[in-house]
Amino acid sequence: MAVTTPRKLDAQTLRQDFPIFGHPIHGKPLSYLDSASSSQKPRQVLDAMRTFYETSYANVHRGVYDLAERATAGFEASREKVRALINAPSTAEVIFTRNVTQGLNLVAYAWGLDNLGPGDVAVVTELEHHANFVPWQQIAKRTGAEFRVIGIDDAGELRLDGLDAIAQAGQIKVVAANLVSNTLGTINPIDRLTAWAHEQGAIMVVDAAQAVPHRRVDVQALGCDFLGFTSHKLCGPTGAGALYGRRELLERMSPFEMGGEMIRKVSIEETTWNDLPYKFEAGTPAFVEAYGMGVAIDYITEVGIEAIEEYEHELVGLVLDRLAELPWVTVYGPPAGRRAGIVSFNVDDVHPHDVAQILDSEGVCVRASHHCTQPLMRRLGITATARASFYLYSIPEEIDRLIGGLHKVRKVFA
Amino acid sequence: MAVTTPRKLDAQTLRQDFPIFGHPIHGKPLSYLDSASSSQKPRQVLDAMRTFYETSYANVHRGVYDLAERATAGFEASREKVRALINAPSTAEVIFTRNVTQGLNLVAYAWGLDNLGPGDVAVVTELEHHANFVPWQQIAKRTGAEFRVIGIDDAGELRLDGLDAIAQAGQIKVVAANLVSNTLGTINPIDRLTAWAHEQGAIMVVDAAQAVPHRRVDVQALGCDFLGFTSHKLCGPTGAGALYGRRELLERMSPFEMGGEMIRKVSIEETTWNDLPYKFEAGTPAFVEAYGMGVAIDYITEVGIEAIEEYEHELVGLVLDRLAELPWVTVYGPPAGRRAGIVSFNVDDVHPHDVAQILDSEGVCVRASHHCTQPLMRRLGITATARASFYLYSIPEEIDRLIGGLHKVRKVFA
Amino acid sequence: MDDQLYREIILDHYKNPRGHGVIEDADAEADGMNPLCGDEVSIYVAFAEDGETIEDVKFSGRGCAISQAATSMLMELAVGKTADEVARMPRDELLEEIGVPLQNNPTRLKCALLGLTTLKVALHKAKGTPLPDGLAGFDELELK
Amino acid sequence: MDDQLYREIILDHYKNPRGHGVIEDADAEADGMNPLCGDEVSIYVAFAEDGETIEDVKFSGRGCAISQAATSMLMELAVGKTADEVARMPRDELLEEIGVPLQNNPTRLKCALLGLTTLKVALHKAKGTPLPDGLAGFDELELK
Ligand SMILES: Cc1ncc(COP(=O)(O)O)c(C=O)c1O
Ligand SMILES: Cc1ncc(COP(=O)(O)O)c(C=O)c1O
Repeated sequence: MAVTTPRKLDAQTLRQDFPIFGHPIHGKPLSYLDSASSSQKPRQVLDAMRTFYETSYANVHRGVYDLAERATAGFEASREKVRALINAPSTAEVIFTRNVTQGLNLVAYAWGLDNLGPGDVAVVTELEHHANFVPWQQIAKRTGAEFRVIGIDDAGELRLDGLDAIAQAGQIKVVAANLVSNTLGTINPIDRLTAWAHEQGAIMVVDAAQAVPHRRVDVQALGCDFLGFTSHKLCGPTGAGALYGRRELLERMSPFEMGGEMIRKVSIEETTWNDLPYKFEAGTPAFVEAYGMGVAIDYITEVGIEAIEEYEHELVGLVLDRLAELPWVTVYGPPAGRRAGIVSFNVDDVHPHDVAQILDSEGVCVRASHHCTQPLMRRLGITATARASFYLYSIPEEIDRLIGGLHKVRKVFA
Repeated sequence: MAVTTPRKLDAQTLRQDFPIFGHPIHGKPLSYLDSASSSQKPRQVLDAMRTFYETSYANVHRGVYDLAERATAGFEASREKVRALINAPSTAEVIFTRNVTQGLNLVAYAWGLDNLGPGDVAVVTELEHHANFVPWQQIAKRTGAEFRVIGIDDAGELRLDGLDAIAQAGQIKVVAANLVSNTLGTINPIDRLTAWAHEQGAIMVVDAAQAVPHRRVDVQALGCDFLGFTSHKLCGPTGAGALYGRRELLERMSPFEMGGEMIRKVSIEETTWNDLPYKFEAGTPAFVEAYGMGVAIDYITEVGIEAIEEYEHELVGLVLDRLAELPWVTVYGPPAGRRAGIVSFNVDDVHPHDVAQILDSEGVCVRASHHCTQPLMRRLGITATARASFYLYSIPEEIDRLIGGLHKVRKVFA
Repeated sequence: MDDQLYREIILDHYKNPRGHGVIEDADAEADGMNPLCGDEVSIYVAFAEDGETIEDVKFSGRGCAISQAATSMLMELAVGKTADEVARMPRDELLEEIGVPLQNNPTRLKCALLGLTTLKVALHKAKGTPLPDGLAGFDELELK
Repeated sequence: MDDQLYREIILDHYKNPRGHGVIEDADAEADGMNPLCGDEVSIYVAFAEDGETIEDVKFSGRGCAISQAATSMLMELAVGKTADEVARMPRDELLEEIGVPLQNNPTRLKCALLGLTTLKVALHKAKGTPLPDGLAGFDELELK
């Protein structure tokens, strides 16, 4: 796999790895500012997956023949890449999932159904994506546990001074938080939340969907118990994701989905479970996708995770400066110094749908939505925002076109 | 999409659509006799997925801009293809899943947790794949329900005369069966099981993983309540599958996985669910895979589902005849007239692993395993079999090479 | 595309919505929501003495230009019609009235149809008639 | 490849397994299973008077040629060694003894190592020493 740039990130060159930028939108160059929703894919990933299907395809595991062994080797090599990326102690602690949503549901069901009950409390944050909010809310309800939410201040940052009050609600059993907010770009103090969770005897579940593709994430340094992310935001294919779980917990847990591969021995009377991580991978995995995710990990690693973080930091500073010049634009969330490459904003008197629609006519793709964070929207007193977000192929010209497009929005709705 | 053969199936020509057959194994032509485990993929599917990634990629739903609308349109068009393939009344009843295992777990959890309890009975068959066995066994255990198994006769066919005794065990609430056994190729009388299930007031859950790719399946004709299948056995990519569910049931059920897309409104106090089918699709779906599955459906439809069934029926007759000439081979399961294109067998005094290994050296891929049917293995008094299985690209020459390889097995172990 | 979408008439209805408001003690009433963006609309209907003819209809809530303009136009369309006529009004009738090309834009189509869907739900509930297929699911979900 | 795999010595051990049988009242004992095919093996150990040296070791169960031959060879390797030596025996030592190329064949590697893994579990359990990393999970799962 040949990635074009080694040291400092050169987005103009990297961009050429992404075929989609060769295709104009409404006759305009594509300005793709929706990477927080899903990233584009480099040729390297698409090529590798195609080659896998064309030369090494067979169902993984249980296959004695060479083709099946090669498929299995590709799949398992990807597991090691995930392990290395997030510095998990062992591949036994790396579970392939469909997306981060499935990983978080796995924890909520397989850990939550057996470990939550009346008197217990599940805690999430007001910044959570629904994927790390609704499962805890609903499993708490099913098991009779309490559900509490850590609030935010007006800059969109967690109010850790509210933790003591939350601890009064009962026995805190789980704290679930994202590392980076997908709506505001807030970078959350997971280390401090983890310390607090562990003081309470609770487990710490981290949604790193917006973090792993963009910054160094180390599960051992964080000290968390579970951490999930999703392939399609990381230059990888749809249909894949990964969940890290601490071995002691995974071993003690019931499985989640059940079927082939995750069993050791099935009889009419009872069933015993396979070793980790297979105990949590039921049925034929999305193994070509998991393999593709591994190739994507190679790609971003070769570009350099730190280089990506630094570059996106530059871009977000730039866009915040430019937006600050528009008095009719409201920006939500923390200052550039404390946020990832994500900016939510609104244009006075114009609905974000209309903003996104008019930007689209200029080839500029932004998301207009509640971004699956309705509790946060309510806290901000709005129902939706327009959101621009960056990745390693984003270029300053796209920000120019965004700003130009916003002027057009303003003109249409004058 | 151009499929080469329209009327009667011409496997030699179709085979050229599948790039993998251009790659020899150990210098021998690839004889791929493991399609029941997973099928190979035609160029048409691989091309279409690649084009999707290169020209129309963005996260589906919630996107106002053109790229997202195109991605959504591709994804939703695939839902309609699934609907038409299995003749579901409405696309609202077609849920995309990761694989059939996930679909069956969805039913076991989302229907089972709320509808099973002490005094109730979940019934499966002795022919089930673990994917339609273990979830029911375990959810029954979790809810205090009974778990019963419909036995088979020595030909590997269901003993419907045992149903009355099973009905004594309590209130039958769910009957789960596969349409075609992945180990023996038995074609089960789903219509009769469904009638019995409904007489008992139970729902009927059908695992059609081995049926939908190979024969006409019509959920309305079957009358079943749920039916699932998996893309990777149907010329489609890994990471996708579909579950049909009857609307009245889906509407009354709690959701399974929770997160983005499946909600209507989330607040700290409560959450309401999106319309069908989205209520059951949490997070970013494997939408490129779902799209690829749609292209695969186009492919097999153009080949002709009936033509596929007929052709595989010829092949299975041929291989059974050839195996019958080998007195040191034991074949399991029903006669050719009552089985799909799947044959499990064993060679006297040789373990199936060793059979598969030696066949591999001849480029012949068969599966050696319990095929995720351990209860069936125990019933047959064995731990594993070698299994040959066919698809639309299988050719009689592969059967010749299988038989040649078996003679070699015999020689090595003489 | 936006130039066709954001025609003068759409912007006019958006800025000056007809029938914006609340009817106290309405004969029919429903809340609708666009799960894509969280926008909500409430619709209120007052029948004439015959209990069939829509005498007054109003909406409240905020949303994008398309949803607001479409709902505003719908208010004008619905007044004077019978409940039955509106409950059976094909969506294309409204779309033609709006006159913007949404065929490649299913997301915005949902915006455009939010008002109509909510109005139909309100009428079916008031009349106790079963919700037709496309509206099933709105039943419990949409109504408080 | 099969020609290397199914060498004479493998077939000989398969057809005439050494140490096949059961030790009643064994000092150490464990059952192992290959989840890939459902094959099971049971291993029994009798210590010498010092309670450390393996005086006798036997196995029962059926399986493929690789697993049976490897376990049979292991029986010969283990006799006379101390429990500690065997518990720390690197898997490569056994693989060299078997002498078949399995590096591209992790599935069959599991077959080849089934006996060794089970023997190690038996010894660790008997001695009460914690199972090393690669064997964790076998603990409750493998032992009845
Ligand atoms: C009958 C049957 N059910 C279920 C499955 C599981 O399919 P998947 O692994 O794609 O979920 C299979 C295939 O392995 C099967 O043959
Ligand atoms: C913070 C966060 N969590 C969870 C998700 C859900 O990811 P997926 O849909 O891939 O499961 C997303 C993205 O949508 C996200 O940004």
